[in-house]
Amino acid sequence: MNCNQEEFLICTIATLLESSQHVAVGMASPVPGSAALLAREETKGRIDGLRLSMIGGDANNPFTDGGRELFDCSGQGRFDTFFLGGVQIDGQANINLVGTGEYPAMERRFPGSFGSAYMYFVVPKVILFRPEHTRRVFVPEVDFISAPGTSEEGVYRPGGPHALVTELCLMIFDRKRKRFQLASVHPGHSVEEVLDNTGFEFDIPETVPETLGPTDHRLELLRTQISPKIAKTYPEFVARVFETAD
Amino acid sequence: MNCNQEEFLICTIATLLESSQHVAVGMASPVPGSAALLAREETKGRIDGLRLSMIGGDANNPFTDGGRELFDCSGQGRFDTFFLGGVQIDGQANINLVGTGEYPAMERRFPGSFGSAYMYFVVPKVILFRPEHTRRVFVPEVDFISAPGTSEEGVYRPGGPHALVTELCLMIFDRKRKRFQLASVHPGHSVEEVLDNTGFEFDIPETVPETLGPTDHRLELLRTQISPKIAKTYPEFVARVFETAD
Amino acid sequence: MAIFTTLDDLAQEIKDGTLIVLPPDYSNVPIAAVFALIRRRVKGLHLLFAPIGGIAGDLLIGAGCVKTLEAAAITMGEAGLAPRFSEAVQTNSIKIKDSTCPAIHTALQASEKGVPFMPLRGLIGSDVLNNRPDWQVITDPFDENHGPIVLLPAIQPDIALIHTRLADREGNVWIGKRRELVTMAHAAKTTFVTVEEIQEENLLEDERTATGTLPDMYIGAIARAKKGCWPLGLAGHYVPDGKAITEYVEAAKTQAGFEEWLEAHSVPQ
Amino acid sequence: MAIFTTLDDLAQEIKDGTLIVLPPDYSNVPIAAVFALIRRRVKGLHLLFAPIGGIAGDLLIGAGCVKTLEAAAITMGEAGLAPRFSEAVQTNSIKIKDSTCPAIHTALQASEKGVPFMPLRGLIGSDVLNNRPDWQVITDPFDENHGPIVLLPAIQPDIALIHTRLADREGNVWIGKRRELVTMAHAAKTTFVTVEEIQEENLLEDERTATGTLPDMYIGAIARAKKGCWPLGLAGHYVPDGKAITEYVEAAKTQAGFEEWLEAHSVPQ
Repeated sequence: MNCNQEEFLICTIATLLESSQHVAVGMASPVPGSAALLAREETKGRIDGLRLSMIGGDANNPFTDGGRELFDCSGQGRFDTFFLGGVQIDGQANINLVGTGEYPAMERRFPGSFGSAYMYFVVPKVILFRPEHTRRVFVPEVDFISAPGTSEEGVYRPGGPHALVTELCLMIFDRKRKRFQLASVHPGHSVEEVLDNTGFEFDIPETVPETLGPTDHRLELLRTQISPKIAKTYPEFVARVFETAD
Repeated sequence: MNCNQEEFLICTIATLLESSQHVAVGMASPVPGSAALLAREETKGRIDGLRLSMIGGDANNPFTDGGRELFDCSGQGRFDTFFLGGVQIDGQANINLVGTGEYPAMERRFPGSFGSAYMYFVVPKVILFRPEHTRRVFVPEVDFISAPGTSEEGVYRPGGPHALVTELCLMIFDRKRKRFQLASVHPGHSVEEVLDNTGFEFDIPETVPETLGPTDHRLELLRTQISPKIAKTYPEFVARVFETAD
Repeated sequence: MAIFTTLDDLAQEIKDGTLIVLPPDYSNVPIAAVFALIRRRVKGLHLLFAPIGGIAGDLLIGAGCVKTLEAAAITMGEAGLAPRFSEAVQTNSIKIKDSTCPAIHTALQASEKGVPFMPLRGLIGSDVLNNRPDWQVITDPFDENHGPIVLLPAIQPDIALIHTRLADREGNVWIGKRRELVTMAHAAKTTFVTVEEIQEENLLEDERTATGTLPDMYIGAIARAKKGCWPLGLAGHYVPDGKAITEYVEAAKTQAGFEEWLEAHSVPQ
Repeated sequence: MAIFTTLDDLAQEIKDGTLIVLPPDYSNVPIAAVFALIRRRVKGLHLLFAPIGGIAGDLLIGAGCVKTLEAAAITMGEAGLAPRFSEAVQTNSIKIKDSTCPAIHTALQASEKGVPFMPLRGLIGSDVLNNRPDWQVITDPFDENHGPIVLLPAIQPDIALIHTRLADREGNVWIGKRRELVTMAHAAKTTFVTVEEIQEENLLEDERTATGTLPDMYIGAIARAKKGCWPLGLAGHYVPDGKAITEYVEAAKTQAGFEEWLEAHSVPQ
């Protein structure tokens, strides 16, 4: 079955959630949200089935104690998986959500760090999701560290980066070596293309597999079961991405 | 008009509340609660009229954020007046709510310190209320300091003891001198009786007035307007104390 | 991820030595679950009240279930002193960690937030502080005058144990405006709940009920217990049984009287 | 002790230089009051978002009302970047205190509790921390390994400014499950509220509504403002006006376009 880029990325992320127990999804995250809903659907009925808490909208939002509850729960260790992005991301998995140029009067200012400076430290498995794979995004060194990828010994840090998903590839982060390793390249793209468009150094194993595309069953599940659920929180996203499902 | 001891004490405390803006009343405090309701009734309609927040029961209980809200409000400085008691009280206004004898395996164990170790520090005007006026209660030195009457310089302490009301007298506490001064003796009692029954030293001015008894108007207000209100929280107390009102 | 079970099976899941937090007497005290714990002869509990205890504490102490007790006070209210508690302290047969109401709220909030400690004003110069080697006094780094301030370590209970009127089939639990139950549940590793009723409709789906609902994320087990607070009351549902409480206080003045009272009341339901 | 007043009189009570806290875009943002503040030409505001801002911040910045801004982010969501905010930061015309969501929640909780600071995990090694000289790193006195931890000073806003659906004649305010509004109100010296409706029945007298009610103790002033969140939404009542927000973002790309848009929309009501 053919699928579009968003569907492919949703399924790629869903695969990364297979061992997750409780996934939290922040604001403005339709692709990670869809992936988590899909992974939950696939583990439904199992005792260790995936649990999902989404802020932003009322659907799948279990919080009743105000804006701090997501962060408090994270501090309590109730989630094992969260998603972050970045205006810039570097090879140490430092992320920048604030802007480019010299802080504070930056050349280009973006919204700000949101909860990253906390969530990146306390949620065990953080998946970085940034579709645009260019040297503008993947830089040698970020201009502003909203949240560092790694910490010195002695700093309380049960959490941190696990993987990076882009429009070209999947990378896995090695926390001990403080480096990304290319895990797979999406169909239609090459290791060379990834190298050309990445501004930081990363490890490349001898053989790099192609990222597995979604099975027909998974795509159908996504289009028929998941799209109406994600539409409760992101109607415009669903209208744009899942038009093929009509 | 004749009045019983509780009515007299309620009115004595109400007089102490005349400059209060916001009185908080804790659990199991029917006399202070009645006094605060009375003082509120007497300032009703005035812009600077007394405000009252009572925990224990739903009446006059404005709290909707759980057990910590009373203490949080106190920390924020929203109340200016609170009440405390004591199994023992000494001449430095240290109070003991825990027990007598050597801690922890005391000779006689009482419930515990409740919120005193905090409220005594942060609420500007704390009125100590302990009807039993004996050397068993008013001791040279308490066996356990649930909350100290005064603090060393440098300790954050906007609050502390203002007055002590007993079945015999009213004393005012001088925070600088760290001593009580006898302010008035209730009708039918004498300075000698107070001296005989107080285990700590305190100052006695040259002339000690008699505590003013309630006016007829105030007593009537208490029996007709206040008793039904206090009955919502303390029905047994009202049945016992205000039987004369029937 | 709440499991629906029976009262006695719920009690079986509370192991010896567990750190349990219980609510204050005016609010949702799970006495039926306390009876079930006594029936299963639980031992060595670390019992924390948030922040004041009453008959629940006295029962567990009298039945020999408690090793350590932390509370701002244990009181039977109008009925007088708590007899089994007083005797246990006087004879040094339990370890008592005397606290003060806001210190317990604060230590639970620290656990709720996942921080190792929180500061609290007051306390300095009290024997409450002097007998708590686990509390620390530091120089307030934000105070120009370098004054002292107390830091309280977080308390993370293993289990928050509460009774409420209502749960739904998803495991969401109605707590109304008794929000100390929210703090307790957030602070604890998991929360066990006894309820009067279980309804089909999801409590989170109506904003009026969602506001007073503890989501199932925090809930480990739910069991039905009709009149589960007796002899205490459940606000808006039934009032405390003052006569039974007074009789208890009278009977429990001796250990023999306590055990007689217990045998008459702690029957399986 | 709430005073009932008009929208413009309420805005008059907010003095130049006030530290105001506003709620996040998804919840009860008092845009009608923001327009009233702009009409009265308020200056030098210290604007805090709890924790993320949107059009409310962009409007006040564009109108020259803001001296200092503290937020975890300013975003127009799907509509793109906040144009007046971005330009003001890029030209250094406002002072920006970049923060992160839980740090703002925590600093407000510290004020709510009346403590000078609260600790928070994370942050260490970030440029958020490196640019906040008001935050302190200490050695965690409870950590056996002597690791570092950040202490955040309390933030006490002068005024929390919110919009809600409903208040009652006593000055109690319905907030439902938007409990960040509770933290804001508790943390601030006083709270100013605009409402869609005022009802006669006391919200505290029914437990179902009491649970989601902010008591009048915290409220300083209440004014009616129909559709007071427009062009944002009020959950359960009206949805955001996406078209108007998109038009705003387009217009406000230049200061002239912003002023034109403002003149067309910031009319007295």
